[in-house]
Amino acid sequence: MHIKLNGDPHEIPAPLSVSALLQQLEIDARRVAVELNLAVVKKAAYDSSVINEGDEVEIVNFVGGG
Amino acid sequence: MHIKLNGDPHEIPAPLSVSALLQQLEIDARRVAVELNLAVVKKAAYDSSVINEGDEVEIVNFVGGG
Amino acid sequence: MHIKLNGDPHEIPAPLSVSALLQQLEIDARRVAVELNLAVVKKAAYDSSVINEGDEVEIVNFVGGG
Amino acid sequence: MHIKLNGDPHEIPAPLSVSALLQQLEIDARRVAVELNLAVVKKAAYDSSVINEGDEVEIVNFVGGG
Amino acid sequence: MSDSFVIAGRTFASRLIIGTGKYPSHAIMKAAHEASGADMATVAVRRVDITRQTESLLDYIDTSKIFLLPNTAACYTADDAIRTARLGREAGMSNWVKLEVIGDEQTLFPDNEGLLEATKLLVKEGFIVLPYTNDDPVMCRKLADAGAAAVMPLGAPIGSGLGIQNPNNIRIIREQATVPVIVDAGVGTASDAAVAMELGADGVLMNTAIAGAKDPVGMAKAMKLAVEAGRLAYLAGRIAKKSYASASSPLTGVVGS
Amino acid sequence: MSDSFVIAGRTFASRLIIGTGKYPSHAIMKAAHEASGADMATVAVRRVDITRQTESLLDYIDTSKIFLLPNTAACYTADDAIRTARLGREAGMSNWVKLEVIGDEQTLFPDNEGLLEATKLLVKEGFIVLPYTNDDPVMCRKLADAGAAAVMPLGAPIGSGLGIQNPNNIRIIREQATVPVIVDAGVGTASDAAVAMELGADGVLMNTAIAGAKDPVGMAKAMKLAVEAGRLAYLAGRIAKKSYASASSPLTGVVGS
Amino acid sequence: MSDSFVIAGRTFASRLIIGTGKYPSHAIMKAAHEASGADMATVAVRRVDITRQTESLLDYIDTSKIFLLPNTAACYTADDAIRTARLGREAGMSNWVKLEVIGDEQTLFPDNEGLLEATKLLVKEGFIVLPYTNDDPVMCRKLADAGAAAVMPLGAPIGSGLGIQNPNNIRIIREQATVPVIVDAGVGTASDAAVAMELGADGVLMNTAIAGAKDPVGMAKAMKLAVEAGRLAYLAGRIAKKSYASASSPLTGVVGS
Amino acid sequence: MSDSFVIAGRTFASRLIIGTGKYPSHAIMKAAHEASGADMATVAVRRVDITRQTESLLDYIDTSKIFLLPNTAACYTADDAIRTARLGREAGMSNWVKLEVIGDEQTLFPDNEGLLEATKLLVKEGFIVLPYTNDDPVMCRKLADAGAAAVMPLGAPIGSGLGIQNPNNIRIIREQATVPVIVDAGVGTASDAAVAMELGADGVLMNTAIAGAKDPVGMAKAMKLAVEAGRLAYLAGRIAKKSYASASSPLTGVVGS
Repeated sequence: MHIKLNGDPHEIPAPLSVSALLQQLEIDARRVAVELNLAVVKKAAYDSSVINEGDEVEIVNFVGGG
Repeated sequence: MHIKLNGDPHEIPAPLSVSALLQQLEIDARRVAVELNLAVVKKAAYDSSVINEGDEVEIVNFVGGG
Repeated sequence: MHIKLNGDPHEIPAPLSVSALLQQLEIDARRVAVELNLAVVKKAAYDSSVINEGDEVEIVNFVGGG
Repeated sequence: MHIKLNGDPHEIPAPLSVSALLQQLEIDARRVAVELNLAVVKKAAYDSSVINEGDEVEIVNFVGGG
Repeated sequence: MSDSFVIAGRTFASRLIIGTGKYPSHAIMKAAHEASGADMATVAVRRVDITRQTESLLDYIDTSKIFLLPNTAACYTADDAIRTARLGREAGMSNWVKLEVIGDEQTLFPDNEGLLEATKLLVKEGFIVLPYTNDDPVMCRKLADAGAAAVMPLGAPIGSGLGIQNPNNIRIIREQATVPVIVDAGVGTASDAAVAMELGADGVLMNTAIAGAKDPVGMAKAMKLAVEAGRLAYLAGRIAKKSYASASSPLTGVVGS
Repeated sequence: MSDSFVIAGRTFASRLIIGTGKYPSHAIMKAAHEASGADMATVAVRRVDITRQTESLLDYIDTSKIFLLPNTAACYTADDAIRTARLGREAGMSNWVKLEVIGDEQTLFPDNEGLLEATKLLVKEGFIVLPYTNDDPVMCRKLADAGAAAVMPLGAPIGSGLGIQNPNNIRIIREQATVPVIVDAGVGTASDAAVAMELGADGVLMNTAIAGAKDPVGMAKAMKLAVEAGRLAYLAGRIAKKSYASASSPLTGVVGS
Repeated sequence: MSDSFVIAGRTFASRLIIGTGKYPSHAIMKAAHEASGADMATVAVRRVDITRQTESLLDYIDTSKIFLLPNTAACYTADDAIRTARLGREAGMSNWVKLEVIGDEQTLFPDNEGLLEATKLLVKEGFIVLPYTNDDPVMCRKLADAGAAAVMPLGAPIGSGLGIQNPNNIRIIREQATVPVIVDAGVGTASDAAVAMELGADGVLMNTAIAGAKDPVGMAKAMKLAVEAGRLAYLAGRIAKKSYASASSPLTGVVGS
Repeated sequence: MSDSFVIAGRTFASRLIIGTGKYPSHAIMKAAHEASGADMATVAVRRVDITRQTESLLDYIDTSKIFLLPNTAACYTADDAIRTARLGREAGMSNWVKLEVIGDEQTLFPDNEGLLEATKLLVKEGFIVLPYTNDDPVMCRKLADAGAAAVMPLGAPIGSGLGIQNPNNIRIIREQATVPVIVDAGVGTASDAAVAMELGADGVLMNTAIAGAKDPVGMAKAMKLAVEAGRLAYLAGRIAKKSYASASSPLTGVVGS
């Protein structure tokens, strides 16, 4: 199943929740923010938000800046 | 007949053209611009443009500026 | 007996030591410096240094400065 | 015969006048100034001023400067 | 090398643009204008005084030599500026305008929002728009994109005489701009005008620096020369700055050395 | 108003004094000199190269128009400067000298002790002495008291092109001086020369700023105009600086108001 | 006298706001942060690198002491800035944002049009918006009117280290502003930060000046002291500038006089 | 890193040297001294007023903490300065002197000729001489060669508050000097003191900037911090200046890019 992750094509076996994706990617959910199809996903909704074919996902965190 | 001339109340006996008003005021038509009810009056239309009761007239010219 | 004290004429009854002059003027010897006829008088020499007719005496101290 | 010319050793066959030296060096006398043993030689004295063994001669002119 | 100054296809002989306000007298203004060598002058558009005949400013400007540039000074909204621009065009029989939309009474700095809006509309109406703005390369680019025939960043507040407060910005505006850059406002004395030109400005517009000088005619002449000097220096390519000295006379061949 | 520039009784047409060093070629120097309008130029005194005939600098200077001012550049003692001055007088058939006694190789700043000593002696010998010094009002006064015909404070290190580093000092030197004040060294571009003149300087002396420019002839012309502009501005009386704006167009009579 | 620094009801102990970018290492950043005494730091919002685990910036910031201010750096449209601000809020669990809408790659100057638009929208969404803008009093007023919690005019281009290019503008912005004024960008060394505060700025934000110094920790300490020094000097009321000297020691009572 | 400030073998805790003149009151002076953290203070030597007992300045200076540096202010000849220095030594029981030989009443600039002469003689007499001079690297070198324990170039006229007028000269003096360099006079506010230290000065001496401030105690504290900040910045190594921006946040990884 094709999705777009941080601007690049990404494969996932089947629809899965944001939580599952983060787990798969070994990303600590507490330190990132997730956008699904241009809408921010609240942390509380990580389990219930499902990523489907063709979805666009952005996962960001804080980096050094001025 | 009441009109508003350059922001102040002004009396004219009867409706009259822009040309006539300028003549009355002894203003050289070549060196001014006239606005009748917010619309610029072209010099060519001074004779045909008639000022009526309640009209707002602005007569401007060039002064020193930077 | 005339002397010059800090640029002004000054009267003293008779020749006297620097110590005596300071005492007379109620000036704390520890906080001033004294010049007798253009030569600095060391504190140790206040008793032995005698001021005579026509001598020029300067008594200075520290004041605010930059 | 050894002389010092502009700081460097220089050979001349025999005592000669400043005029002769300049001529020998093909230098236009009008555009230079000459110093013989630290004293400026006036142009009028070029013929009469003789350079002898061990003399120090400086010949200068104008160059670009600020 | 020909070094012509062209705005909207019109060539000007002088890179100095002058004002017509605040002179001790019309006669002194006329003399100062002549001394300045300028061939473009700004004028304001104001209501005629109908209570008494006053002598006309235009009696003292040789419009065969000096091109009039009506301004929209003292307009605080795009609408007032547009309205004034239209009247100026009718009065002046020319479609050029020095567009001012003022945003603050104390600094007379522009309201760039209103300025950009008015620029777009007046360009549509066929005006040649020269907007007075601040020294912001981004806003200057937007004004040029909106069709401004030139951009006129300020060097310092109008009439302040402080000189070019931010040379780096003027330099960058010139490097980036696709239209002529005219430094407008802030010049106090001749060297300020020269600095503006050395930064690459295509022209300088000033009023108070000349009109308010003790001797306006003398200062007008000074500004003429300063603008030319600054332009020539810009084209000639100045020496680099060094932190230490560099001898101008030879170090060798000194007597007795 | 006549505004003549007089040093030691000699009147000069131009307040710009130029150098003759570091030009790309003698031909370019000659053209730059003409463009500058200057009628006084500095020259250095150096040993003739006896190994080969070199074309003479003087072939490229019209001494009927340009007065030569020999300098004592690269002299680090009063004695060397005096000796060089005497040779310069003999070579130039003139008793004027730009007196330099250098105190430091890195800055080429003057050794004022040696300078004052040399000034006194050369004045006694009948020289017209123009000493190059730093921007110190006290030293300038001492040099004038010693008989200097003018004082030449530096604006910045020779050849640095940094411009007038301490305008306040130059202004004060001019206010206090009893002889002409010529800003010597430090000018980098036209506006620097204008600034010097606006501070009240009677003249400006420069070499590298012109000779080292990409286009020396263009820069020479720029400097000519800048010096004139600065002088005129000084005489015309500039406007005062304000921290805020002051409108140049009327605030009343705006349409719709 | 208490002199607290409050933005949107939140009190900060330090008027120095620091960045987290461009440090030689996270460890040096942490040490510099401690030396700076700052209790607010900007951070950027960027995509996680999913190809490899990198250590988190947050491991090196004690968020119990330092309040995080997410920025929208590198956003060139209001939309991108808004989107980034929303993600930053979610990641940071805070509704503060240093709002940047960049208008030019070379200067990184703001696009004030987009900035104002984004400010209005984010304020509606409940954000505490601190917009990075240029030194324009008019734009600063509009941003405050739009609900910005503070305005952050630039002193010079980001990372340029040029110092406050237009002190007069910063002073006027402070005089007119109804919200805190934070000078953001342009500081190169300690005295620049002191100057900003002496002009009345309520705070200074800097990143490169500290992170790019040879010794970031030493410079952080210097900046801490400079900001405090500048603030104290502003409150203490400096002496007026004089063109001449004014003796600090008595003129009378000198011996031998 | 230890960064001690040593003059003639004596170590001072603070690089700020303060004055004792022109304070609103002795009590305010005492409080300002404490706030400044300085451990050296200048005092003037003047005739005792024999007509009435005045409270002594020394009652307000804790000489166990603050080292007294008698000056020779208002002396216009080497002789007067020498005579005053000898009296100061006797009154203060110390052989240190801030040597002033003034050359001009309007600027209070030094008479370097007399200053050098007095320095040589007082050094022979065993004085620790700290001469107040102008910002001339050559004169500073001569004073050091004559045995001065430090050189004290002025930043601007005494009491003028103009700040460092010629930073390039101060920088060069520091680069060349073999003794401590103390910028004396001209500081107006905290950033001026920081600038002096950033140029490499070993210390700063000021009187009017603190004594004449609206709140001398607050300004004393500001100066303490500014001198420390400037010193730290000098040691930390500032970033280079750039003409354009340099992003402090990453340019990649922006969402939606």
